[in-house]
Amino acid sequence: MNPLDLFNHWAFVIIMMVGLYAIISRNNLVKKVLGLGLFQTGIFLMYITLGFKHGAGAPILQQGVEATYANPLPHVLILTAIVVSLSTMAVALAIVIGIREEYGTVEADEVARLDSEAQEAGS
Amino acid sequence: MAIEGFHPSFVFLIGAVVAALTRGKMRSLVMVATPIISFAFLRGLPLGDSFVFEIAQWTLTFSHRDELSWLFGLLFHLAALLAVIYSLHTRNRMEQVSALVYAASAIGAVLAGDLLTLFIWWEMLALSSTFVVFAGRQRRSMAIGLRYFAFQIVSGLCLLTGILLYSNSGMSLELGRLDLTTPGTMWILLAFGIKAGFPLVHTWIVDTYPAASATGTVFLCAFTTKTAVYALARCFPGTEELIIIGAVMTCFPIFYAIIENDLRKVLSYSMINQIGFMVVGIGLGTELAINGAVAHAFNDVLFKGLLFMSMGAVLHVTGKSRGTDLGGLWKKMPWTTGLCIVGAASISAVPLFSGFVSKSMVMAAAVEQGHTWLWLILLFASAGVLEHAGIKIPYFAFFAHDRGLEGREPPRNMLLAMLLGAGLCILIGCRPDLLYSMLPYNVSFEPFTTTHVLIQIQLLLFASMAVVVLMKTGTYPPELVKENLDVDVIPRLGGRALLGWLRGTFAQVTTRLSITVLERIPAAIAGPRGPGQWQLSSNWRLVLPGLLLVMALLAFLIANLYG
Amino acid sequence: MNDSRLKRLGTATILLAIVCAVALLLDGAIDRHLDTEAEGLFGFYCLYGFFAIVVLVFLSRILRRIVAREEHFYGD
Amino acid sequence: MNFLGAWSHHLPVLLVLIPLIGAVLSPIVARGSRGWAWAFLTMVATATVALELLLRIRSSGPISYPLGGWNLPFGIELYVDLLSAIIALVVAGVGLVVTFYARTSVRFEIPDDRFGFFWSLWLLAITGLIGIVITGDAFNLYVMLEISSLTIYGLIAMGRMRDRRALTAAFNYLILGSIGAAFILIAIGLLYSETGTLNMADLHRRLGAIEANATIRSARAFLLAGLGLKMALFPLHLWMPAAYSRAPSAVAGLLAATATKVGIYMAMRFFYTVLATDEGILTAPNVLILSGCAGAAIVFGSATAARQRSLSLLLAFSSVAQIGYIVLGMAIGHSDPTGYAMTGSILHIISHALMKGGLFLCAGIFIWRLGTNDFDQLAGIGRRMPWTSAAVVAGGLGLIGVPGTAGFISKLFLLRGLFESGHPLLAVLVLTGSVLAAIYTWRFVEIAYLKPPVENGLDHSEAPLGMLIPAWILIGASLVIGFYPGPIIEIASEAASTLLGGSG
Repeated sequence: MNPLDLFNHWAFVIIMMVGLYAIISRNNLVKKVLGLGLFQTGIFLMYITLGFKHGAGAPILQQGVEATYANPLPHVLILTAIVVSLSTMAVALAIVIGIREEYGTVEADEVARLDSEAQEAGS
Repeated sequence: MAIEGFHPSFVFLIGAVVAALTRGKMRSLVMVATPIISFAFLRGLPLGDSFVFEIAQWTLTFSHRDELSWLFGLLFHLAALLAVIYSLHTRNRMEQVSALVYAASAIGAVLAGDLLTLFIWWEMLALSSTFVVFAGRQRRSMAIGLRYFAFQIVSGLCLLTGILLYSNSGMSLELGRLDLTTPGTMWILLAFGIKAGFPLVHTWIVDTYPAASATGTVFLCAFTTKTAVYALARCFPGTEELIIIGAVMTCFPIFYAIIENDLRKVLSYSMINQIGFMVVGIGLGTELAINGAVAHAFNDVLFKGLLFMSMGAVLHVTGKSRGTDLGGLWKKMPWTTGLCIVGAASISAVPLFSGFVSKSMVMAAAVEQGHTWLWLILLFASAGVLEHAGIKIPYFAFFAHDRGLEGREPPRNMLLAMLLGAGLCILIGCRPDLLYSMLPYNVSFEPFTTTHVLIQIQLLLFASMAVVVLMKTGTYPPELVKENLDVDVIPRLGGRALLGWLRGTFAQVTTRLSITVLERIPAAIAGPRGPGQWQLSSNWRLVLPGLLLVMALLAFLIANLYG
Repeated sequence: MNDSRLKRLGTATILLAIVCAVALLLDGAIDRHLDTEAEGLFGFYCLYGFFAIVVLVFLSRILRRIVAREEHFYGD
Repeated sequence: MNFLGAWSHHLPVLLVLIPLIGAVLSPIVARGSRGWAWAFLTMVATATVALELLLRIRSSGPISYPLGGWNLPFGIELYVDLLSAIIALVVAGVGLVVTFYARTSVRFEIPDDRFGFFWSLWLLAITGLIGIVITGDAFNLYVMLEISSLTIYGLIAMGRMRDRRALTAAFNYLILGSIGAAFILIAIGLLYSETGTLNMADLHRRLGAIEANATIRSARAFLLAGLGLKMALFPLHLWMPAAYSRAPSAVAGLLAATATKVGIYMAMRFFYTVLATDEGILTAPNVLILSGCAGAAIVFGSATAARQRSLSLLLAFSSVAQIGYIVLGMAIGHSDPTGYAMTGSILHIISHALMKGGLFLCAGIFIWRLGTNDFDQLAGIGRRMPWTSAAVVAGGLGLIGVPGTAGFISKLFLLRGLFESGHPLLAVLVLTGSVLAAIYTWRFVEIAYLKPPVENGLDHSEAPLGMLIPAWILIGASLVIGFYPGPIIEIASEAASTLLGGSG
């Protein structure tokens, strides 16, 4: 088997890892959210790959034409997943806006510092 | 008067709820009425099993009435009534309510017909009595209450473990004789032993009872240990190991009792010693011995209750309970003094007082079985009882040096409770057949033979003589303000050392470690921070769980692909 | 034993001593029912009661040396 | 009880539709303070349907409901068996009680102009949670999971008015929760790639027909990790204490009672029906990891709870431990032929939902009164707020597992299961957990009843009935179960045997 046959799989794993790394390494909350988006995009790629078939076309049935066509279901599923991902990003960014309003920053370490300072002042 | 169709424990529980919602005279009325009404229901319980519930695979029998459970039920009702009367003057809602729940649990436990029901009440007993301890509201009662609670909870867990192991070996959970051959029954014995104050696990008795309030101790001394004695008599009669355990229990506390200063603590040691007699009786297992053990438990509740009540009265009036602080009160508290002496005479087994017959039964059973050494040990312990409970308690509290304490008779309800207790002690002492006709076995025992009376009098007289001689010669150990270490020194000091270590060295090391792992190493990896550089976010609240999630995934991948 | 020493002892003690003596003598007068050999000794219970307390007290004194600590030893 | 008439065969879909429609309409239909009434009515209807559904399933067996007229297994199926009905009723019932409570607490914790959104999110969260429970389609389950999760992130973030750290808690939970959900999505995708179906029953059938290969095994791993996070199984629980203690108190009550339970439901559904093939997901190494994590959760969670300085945090860490019990019963459930462990696990879902829900409501009452539930402010509160404090103690006794509480019944079954299946060591852990639970319950008793009251110039009188009654309904229900456990044990053991039977 040609390793390139698994190109899509490699790609989705790499995209996911890049996303995960962004989540873990970036200090900026917006960048973390972008990382999450990247992570989810990796999964979309995986799903779409599931429906892939060599030499297949769009699943449009025509009378009397025998054609191989790709499985449409993963595409349908991933449309839903994209909507979910979109909503996730929206909620995440809304929360980041809230954090910006309350803390005046979107840097994770700044927020953590402000929290611990408030805690020390409170106790 | 006998009413059928309701479980006595639930009368107490309802009484507790009503008592919690009422105040003043109304609550007093509820408190007194509860044991009386409940007793009518106790009499109405049918012989054998009733209140049987089927829950899933288990049968819960809430009432199993036979001679043994009836006698303890009666005893606990009596004790509850006396203790309630004794505590009528207090306005301590928490103590009074939890005391009623406590009595309910003890009665429920002796009426239980299977191990699981017993366990349920066992736990209730632990909880409610802890609240009685707390209601003492003394400075030290927090730490003491926690230690007490720990013992009681461990006892409950042992019981549960035992029950589960036992039922696992396919045995029915019905309450009956258990053979000490399987791990399950050993756990159950351990659970009973903790509550009965077996040596090494006895410390909670001497730790807790002196720390509760004057009224709380009267409740405490009646129920927990006697429930355990009942459970032992029910499940482990004739278990020979108990003879040795009981013999140890009769002896070692008397040494402590002699050197102990706090008179309520002396009584607590005395309690272990008396339970020792009962445990020996149960271990001997003959009909006479069991009768003796049960009768002694009955008497012990009355006379030990009376002694605790008299010391409680002293504490109530003077605020003191230590030998070094007390003395010379007999002129100011003549009634209390007299009633205390009745209790002292009963516990010392003076003929015509209640302890005499029951203790003789246990000792006669020991002789009958040919346990001469055991008999000598019990005889030694009897002399010791006279010394610490019969002489020391009344002497140091009411006679000895007059310390010029302010004193007066305690409130009337306290005196009334003590009078009732003393009356019962003398009644049972003079008319033993009243009690002894109710015992589980029908064995004839003639206590008032000339021989028995004479030898008992000789023993008591010469023991008293020895005390007098030793006191006159100054050999008798004086009362000292000291803390006497018991076996709990090891866990207590060990626990404190552990706590200190956790707070000190351990905390330092872990703090340093976590700083290193969470901050220094990442900082070293990251190098100087700046935009666009390779770095790890310092937002560990997110990064740490994220890393853990990835690690969990890897672990599961390995486990599934290569496991 | 002179007068002042008797007074120091107190009437109660003297009474106790007299009753003890009577009880001891009764031992010989009454035919006791015996369960064990030891009981057959003359005044067995008297001696046992007396010496039990003596032994008890002496052992307690030793125990006190071992276990007695200052109050508030546990720091409470 | 058939008052739904001709609609009655649509029960499963109604269970999702009612709260969904309620949620969509709530910002429009009822502006301002009427939002609560609308939400409450919606919840009453939902809970009624859930109850009806449970009764129906008990009498006539599981219900399958194909959505949109597509034939199975191609269309999306709603599948309700006894376990789903139980969990759905727990969600709807506790949801109803907490909605009642929220009327008072929300007014205090949420800005007025957000009420409409709040109730909308609230009902959507419940829609999602119920949806997870009654769906028979794996991908639909993921969608429902995300609906509930996204709304829950939003609800937690609404705690910002009281404590701005609610925002960071929500953010962290969002990131982690999304990764966890993504793992579940990957697992579903991998299973689909091997079987070509998404219907759970069909998945089970087809997986049984093929040999387990690397793809299926990886799917299991992703599923376990993802569900572990959603269940807040130690050590993946780190998002939970912050989220639960900073969310608005009504939200905390709802989440503590239902959200993690639904996570556990998903695990039960996947482990015992979908993936219950010959090799199964509960292989020796997986069970080892799961029960190890659960055991660690019991000990670590309880020990950490005992060290907390506020009631909310204490309760949150105690939840970590209690989830440990449930997962323990579930993980070893298949090796216990008598079904006790599984029954105990299901019972504990119910009893913990009631107790912890009630406890979080009490914690919320303290916040409502004092602005905080830190222990140093709660000193002596037992005298000033006797009913609230008594509820906390009663709930705490349930967490210990004292006889007479629901916690005792479930722990008893669990312990028996552990002994029956030959895991006495784990049973010791469970008992240790009880002792630790006694310690942290003790901490509250000590602070509330034995410390002298603290003077901080605040009003310390008892809470309004609007908050007290719901808290006591939940705690009281757990006590009632403790005293009359018969019917609930029967239902739970039936559900357990259905679940265990599904693997054969």
